[in-house]
Amino acid sequence: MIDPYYLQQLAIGLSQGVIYALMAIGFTLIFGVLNVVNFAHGEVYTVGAFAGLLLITAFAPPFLVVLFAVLAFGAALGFGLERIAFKPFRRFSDEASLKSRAMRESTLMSSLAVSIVVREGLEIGFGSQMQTLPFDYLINKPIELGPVTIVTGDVIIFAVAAVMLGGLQYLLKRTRIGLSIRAVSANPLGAKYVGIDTDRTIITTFALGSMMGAGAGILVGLYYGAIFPAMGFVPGIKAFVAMVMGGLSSIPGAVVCALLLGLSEGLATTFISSNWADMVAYGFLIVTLIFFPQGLFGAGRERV
Amino acid sequence: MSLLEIENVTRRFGGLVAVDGVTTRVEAGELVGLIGPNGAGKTTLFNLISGFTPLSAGAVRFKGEPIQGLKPHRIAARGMSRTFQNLRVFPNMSVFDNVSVGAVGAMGQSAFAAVFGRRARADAISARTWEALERVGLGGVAEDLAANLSYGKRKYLEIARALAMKPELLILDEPAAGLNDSETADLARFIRSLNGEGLSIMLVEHDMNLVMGICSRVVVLASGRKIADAEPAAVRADPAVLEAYLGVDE
Amino acid sequence: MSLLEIRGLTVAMGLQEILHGVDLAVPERGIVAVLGSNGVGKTTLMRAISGIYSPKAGSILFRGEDIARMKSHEIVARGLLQAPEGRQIFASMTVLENLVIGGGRHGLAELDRVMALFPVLGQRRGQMAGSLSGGEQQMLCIARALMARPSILLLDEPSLGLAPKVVKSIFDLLAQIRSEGLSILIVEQNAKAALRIADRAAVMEGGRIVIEGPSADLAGDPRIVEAYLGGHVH
Amino acid sequence: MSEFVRGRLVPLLVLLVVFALVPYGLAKFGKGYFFQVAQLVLIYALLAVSLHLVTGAAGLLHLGHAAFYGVGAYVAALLGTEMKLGFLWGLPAAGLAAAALAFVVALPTMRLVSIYFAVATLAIGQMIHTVLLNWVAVTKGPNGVMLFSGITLFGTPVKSPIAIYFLVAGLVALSIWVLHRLSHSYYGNALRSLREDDQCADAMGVDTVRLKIEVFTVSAFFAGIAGALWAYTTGYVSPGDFGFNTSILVLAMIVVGGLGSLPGAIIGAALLILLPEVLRGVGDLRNVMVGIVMFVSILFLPRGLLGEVSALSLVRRGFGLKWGAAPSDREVGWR
Amino acid sequence: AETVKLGYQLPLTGNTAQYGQDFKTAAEIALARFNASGRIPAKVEIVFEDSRSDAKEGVTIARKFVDDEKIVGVLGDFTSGVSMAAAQVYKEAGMPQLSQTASHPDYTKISEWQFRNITTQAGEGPYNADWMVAKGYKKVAVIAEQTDWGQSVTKYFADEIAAKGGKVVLTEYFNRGLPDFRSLLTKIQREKPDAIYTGFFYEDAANFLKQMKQLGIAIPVYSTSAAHNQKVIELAGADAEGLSLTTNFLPNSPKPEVKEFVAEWVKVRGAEPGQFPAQAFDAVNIMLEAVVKTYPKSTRAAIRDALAATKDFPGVTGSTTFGADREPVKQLSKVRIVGGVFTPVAD
Ligand SMILES: Nc1ncnc2c1ncn2[C@@H]1O[C@H](COP(=O)(O)OP(=O)(O)OP(=O)(O)O)[C@@H](O)[C@H]1O
Ligand SMILES: Nc1ncnc2c1ncn2[C@@H]1O[C@H](COP(=O)(O)OP(=O)(O)OP(=O)(O)O)[C@@H](O)[C@H]1O
Ligand SMILES: [Mg+2]
Ligand SMILES: [Mg+2]
Repeated sequence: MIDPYYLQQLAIGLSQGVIYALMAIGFTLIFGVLNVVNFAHGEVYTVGAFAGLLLITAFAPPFLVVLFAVLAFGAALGFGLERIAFKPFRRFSDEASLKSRAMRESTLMSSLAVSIVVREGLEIGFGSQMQTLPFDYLINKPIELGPVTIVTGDVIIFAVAAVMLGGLQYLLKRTRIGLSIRAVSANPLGAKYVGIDTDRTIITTFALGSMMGAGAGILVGLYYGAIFPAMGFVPGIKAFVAMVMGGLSSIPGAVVCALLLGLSEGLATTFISSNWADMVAYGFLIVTLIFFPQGLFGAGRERV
Repeated sequence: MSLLEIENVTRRFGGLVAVDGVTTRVEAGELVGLIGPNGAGKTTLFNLISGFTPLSAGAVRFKGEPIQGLKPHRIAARGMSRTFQNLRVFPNMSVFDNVSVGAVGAMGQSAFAAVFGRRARADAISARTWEALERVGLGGVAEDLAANLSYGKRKYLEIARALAMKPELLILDEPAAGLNDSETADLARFIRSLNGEGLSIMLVEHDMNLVMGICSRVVVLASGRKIADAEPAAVRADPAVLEAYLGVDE
Repeated sequence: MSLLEIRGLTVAMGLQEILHGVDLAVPERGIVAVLGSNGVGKTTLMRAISGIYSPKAGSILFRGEDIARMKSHEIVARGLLQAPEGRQIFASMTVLENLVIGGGRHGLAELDRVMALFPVLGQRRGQMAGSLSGGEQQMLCIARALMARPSILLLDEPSLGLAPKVVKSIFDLLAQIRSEGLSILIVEQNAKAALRIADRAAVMEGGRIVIEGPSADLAGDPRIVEAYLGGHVH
Repeated sequence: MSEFVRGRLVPLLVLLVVFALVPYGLAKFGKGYFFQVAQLVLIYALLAVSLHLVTGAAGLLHLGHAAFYGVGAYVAALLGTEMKLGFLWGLPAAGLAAAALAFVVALPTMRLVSIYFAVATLAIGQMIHTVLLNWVAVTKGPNGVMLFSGITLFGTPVKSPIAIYFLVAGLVALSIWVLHRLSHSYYGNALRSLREDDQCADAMGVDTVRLKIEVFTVSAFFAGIAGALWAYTTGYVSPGDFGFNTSILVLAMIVVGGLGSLPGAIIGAALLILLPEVLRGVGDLRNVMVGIVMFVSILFLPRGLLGEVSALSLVRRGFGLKWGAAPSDREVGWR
Repeated sequence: AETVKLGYQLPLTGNTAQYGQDFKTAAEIALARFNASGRIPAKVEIVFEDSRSDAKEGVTIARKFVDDEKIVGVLGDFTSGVSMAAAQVYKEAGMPQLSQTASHPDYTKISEWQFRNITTQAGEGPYNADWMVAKGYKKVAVIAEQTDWGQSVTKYFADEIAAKGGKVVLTEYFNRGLPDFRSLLTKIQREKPDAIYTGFFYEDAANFLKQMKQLGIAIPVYSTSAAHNQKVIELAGADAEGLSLTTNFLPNSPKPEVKEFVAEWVKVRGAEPGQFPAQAFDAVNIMLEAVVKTYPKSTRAAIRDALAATKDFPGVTGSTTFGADREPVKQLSKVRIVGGVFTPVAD
């Protein structure tokens, strides 16, 4: 029999991983369609949490209402974000621009700029401290599974992540809109020639991805009972890492890697020390990339 | 000793045998054509020779030395340069800079030399670049961004870049694609003049006028196998080639 | 009335004007070929028709409706499909997925017919499109356009990279689908073959149409023979 | 005339500002503040230009540059405090240590391409930062290192602000000159080919992996130099200054200035250091304003304030002079 | 008469802005009270500059303050890192600097111009250790945030507890803002310590305590004055119950100066102040006192000397005296969260 101590640590590592996964799903979806890193995804997560907070303090609706309202809000947020930070850069359709690094990284910077404005704005509006939440909304009631203790939030977040992943896989593999998303991601110009409304597809993807990001924000906010303007930063980076480790285009891959990342951090705390956990997680990433230069589930480079 | 010897070269992709035990060679000064139906394995064979795809089996020797397993840039440094079927110019660089990369690749330029080096080296690279540019007639657009060139000019740009390396063997993958008949005729003259200066050339082409008109020998692939290797006239008459590739004679 | 009628089309990239008032018409069930040497603006014209570039001036009437400033997907929805230069296939998706996407709302209705035209694609249906050979990709590109049951097909250098046998079968195919009611606008470097199947042809130079007329006339025009047919009539 | 204006005058003006106007202002107003800001601009300009080499020219998105800056700062500070080695030792040692570390981490990771490379550098940066923060025995961990000994050149202490400023400006100018030679030369062309299409560059005989390792190392060297300058001008280094945010700040500088453009990197550094200072007046909103200015500049000039193409032609005309071996009317080329 | 100017560098934006904003409010309360009192025939003005807890901004601000000849003394910064980077400038220029929070052991060693108004862990650590040993807790686990402050938390505590025959069974650091302490908690639990000594700020404290409850771990937790903030109770609710800590600020103390400060603070913020605002409030007042003592000859050097001579200054955090090393000597008291309030306790 394994020492329950290790079981408990595994469970904690996994629950950490599920949180990263929740964030990574939306992040990967958005990266997929435009092939640019959306630096503002962390802020969508944060704003989602703050929207939930405002809703709770103002109307105190039931939990599910909060969740769905935040999802809807997230979708709207994604729409706005795409319009402001990404769409303007698609006005250049000549080849030099399409293949230019400068143009690609400028989109990255526009999302960074938006994220700065949003985060600083939140700090001015709410202060940078953690916000207090009504305790009955928190999803952290302990559940004992034999020697292992988890909390309600672990179950909820796991369920939500599973539903998101399943739903998204179905959407991408089985539906027309999913096929369009993949087509735009593979070749945006080609997509125009086959009659895909690329703008709408991109906006839909942003709305979907941001919806998931905002949902993740409020869930994790309620899980830890901690909502503050900088909360999106760490999960944002971890989601980015998980996505790349998984091979960019594969959402299940990103999820698996997010779990691995969470686990490796948990194990690092167990066997080494909490402050070295990052070292282990990033070391793990580097080793993975040395052996799988295209991520664990990535496609190879195109042929010459 | 031949310039390039290809021996029993095979390449498999999963279950598909893209190149299947091909043996042939290119003599110094020769102009060899490589033809075959779409998907016959021509580009794959070029990738095998130039080091982009590892061999499943067989051997490739260049100037008598085995080159399989070498990185593309090592092979290029030995004097073999190539163009690509899907044009691959450097879009956000000027035409001049594009071509200079070939010269730099061949002549080498270290970080140290770039900072403290003498002017002579840069001048030599510059001269070589101009020479290649003038050779293909792109001198006038040297400062334009490559992305703004039309398709045809890009083809010449690729050739210029390869020429700037001063190769001994030039490998051209469908150089005439996208050119009209009179442009193709110009290209044919151009390739022949290159060959006349002693450059060995191997080219893939679907334009039979070009291939039959300038090649001294034609190799035919079909489904990865070599089905003919002879003078143009003989290939043109080969029933197997007619069947697999040419269809009814034009 | 012509199915597709282009009037005074002017296209500019940034400050540089590339097309200067192009007029061209494609009749119902007609094949029109556009010839011209490299860089005269043929592809630009094709892109403008498909809504990739938005023109600076002029109009493009399709069945009498001006599509010049429409989005590309609206244009495709009207049955105007293109097999573009550079192929623009979805490299990281399988051959079959490429065709499904090409089918649009028709889905896979046309699959059998298209597969019959390009049997290679049938053998490679599960392969990533990006790993196909150049010619196979070109076939996929044309096949993808056909999947959507176009009423007018725009082909930008369809014979590029194809073996002579396949080129021949493609031109045969064009003649055949025209007889089924399709119109075709084709840009082609293989002027001989293009003039053989086209009803009318136009020659572009420097962003303008300089000669336009029945293809038979053009095939005999000494200027054309000199410039595009390699200097001698076969 | 116009050629002269475009080519010679601009760099001359910049040098004039750096070496004459700013010191003059300092002497005249006696303000340490302007001088401090100018010094900061210089250090960040060096950081930005060294990142330009990797990310702008060679096109490798580098998200961990600040870590090498940190390594340089720590090496200089630790040598100064623990080994009592002065500035003249600390400066090159900082560069070399950062370069050596970059070389070691580059060996296994430089085969990576595009975003995989980016995330690997992110990880490397974070790992180095973690080590700086937690390896208490060597780096003193979160306590940071205090460097009491000021700058001493050949036994003479350099104490006055103006002297320190001239020293920093001189070193930065020299470093940027080296980076300029690397990026504006045929070597630079090879780097750019790597960015445009590494496989094709390979076919042209360019050893892409070696080139990547080389520029990564060189860039880290100059980041290390910048670190040493920071350590010596501040007197105290702590891990917080070398985190992900600093890497992103430097990246923002080169993108806003014009990715691929060396003068752009300098402009970007000046902008993003000066802007928050200029905006001090608007109070708490100032960082929101920085974000907005950044966004607007990117929106209207997505290729940056001074885009690569115009920067290249400016530099080429300016420093390139005539191309000896080329026909005399040709002006294109590098020297 | 001419106004006397003071500088205050502090993080007003960025992710430590909550602390800087608290300091600013405290300083404004102190200043308003002072200017209303008319103790000198001139107004005092404080120039606030935002450093974002960023060393390069901190140094720039320091230069700016030094340039302004009217500024005769500087308060801040928040973190030791920024305070110390700026201190180099103040040292060169001869500007008295009084930080309300910089706790790095070397901070005051930089030069005779650096002062601080925070009890260093050299005092607080042993005090806590003695307290715990007296309660019979001999096996102790220590965790602290990975900052210079956290380092000194563990160091001084461990030294004393070892001297008193106790034992530290586990020492571990974490990064400030760690969202999930459960791995760490499980690890602590495995060591079965009698008590846990913690070096964290109130937000980490709240998370730590909540997650401890979730895991059903019931081990007494001791902490420092940094966790003394109403927010702990707000954020952790009932889970904060039982947290013991040392402080030198008791908001419900009957002393008039405390009452006045708390009342003013509640007016502005709507809640009771914690330890840090109180420290800032005192720091500003100590500085103002130095201005009074030196007026009208309030030069930087005079202010420095006046600061150094501060003796038994009656602040809200108790009486303050600067030793020869420019460190404050302060009285600590013990409090525990009982029934949702910080309650002074004897043991
Ligand atoms: N990476 C790969 N994975 C799977 N199959 C591949 C791969 N590369 C090539 N093939 C297959 O190998 C065959 C040979 O391809 P190749 O590109 O060599 O043909 P080719 O003779 O150049 O044809 P074309 O004249 O059309 O360019 C093709 O059928 C292609 O689909
Ligand atoms: N983005 C652009 N900026 C500036 N000029 C451009 C741009 N795109 C194309 N051009 C120019 O427009 C002209 C027409 O290009 P286009 O691609 O339409 O030619 P084409 O007739 O299709 O030639 P080809 O036969 O080579 O395909 C060319 O001279 C090209 O250099
Ligand atoms: Mg091929
Ligand atoms: Mg074209």
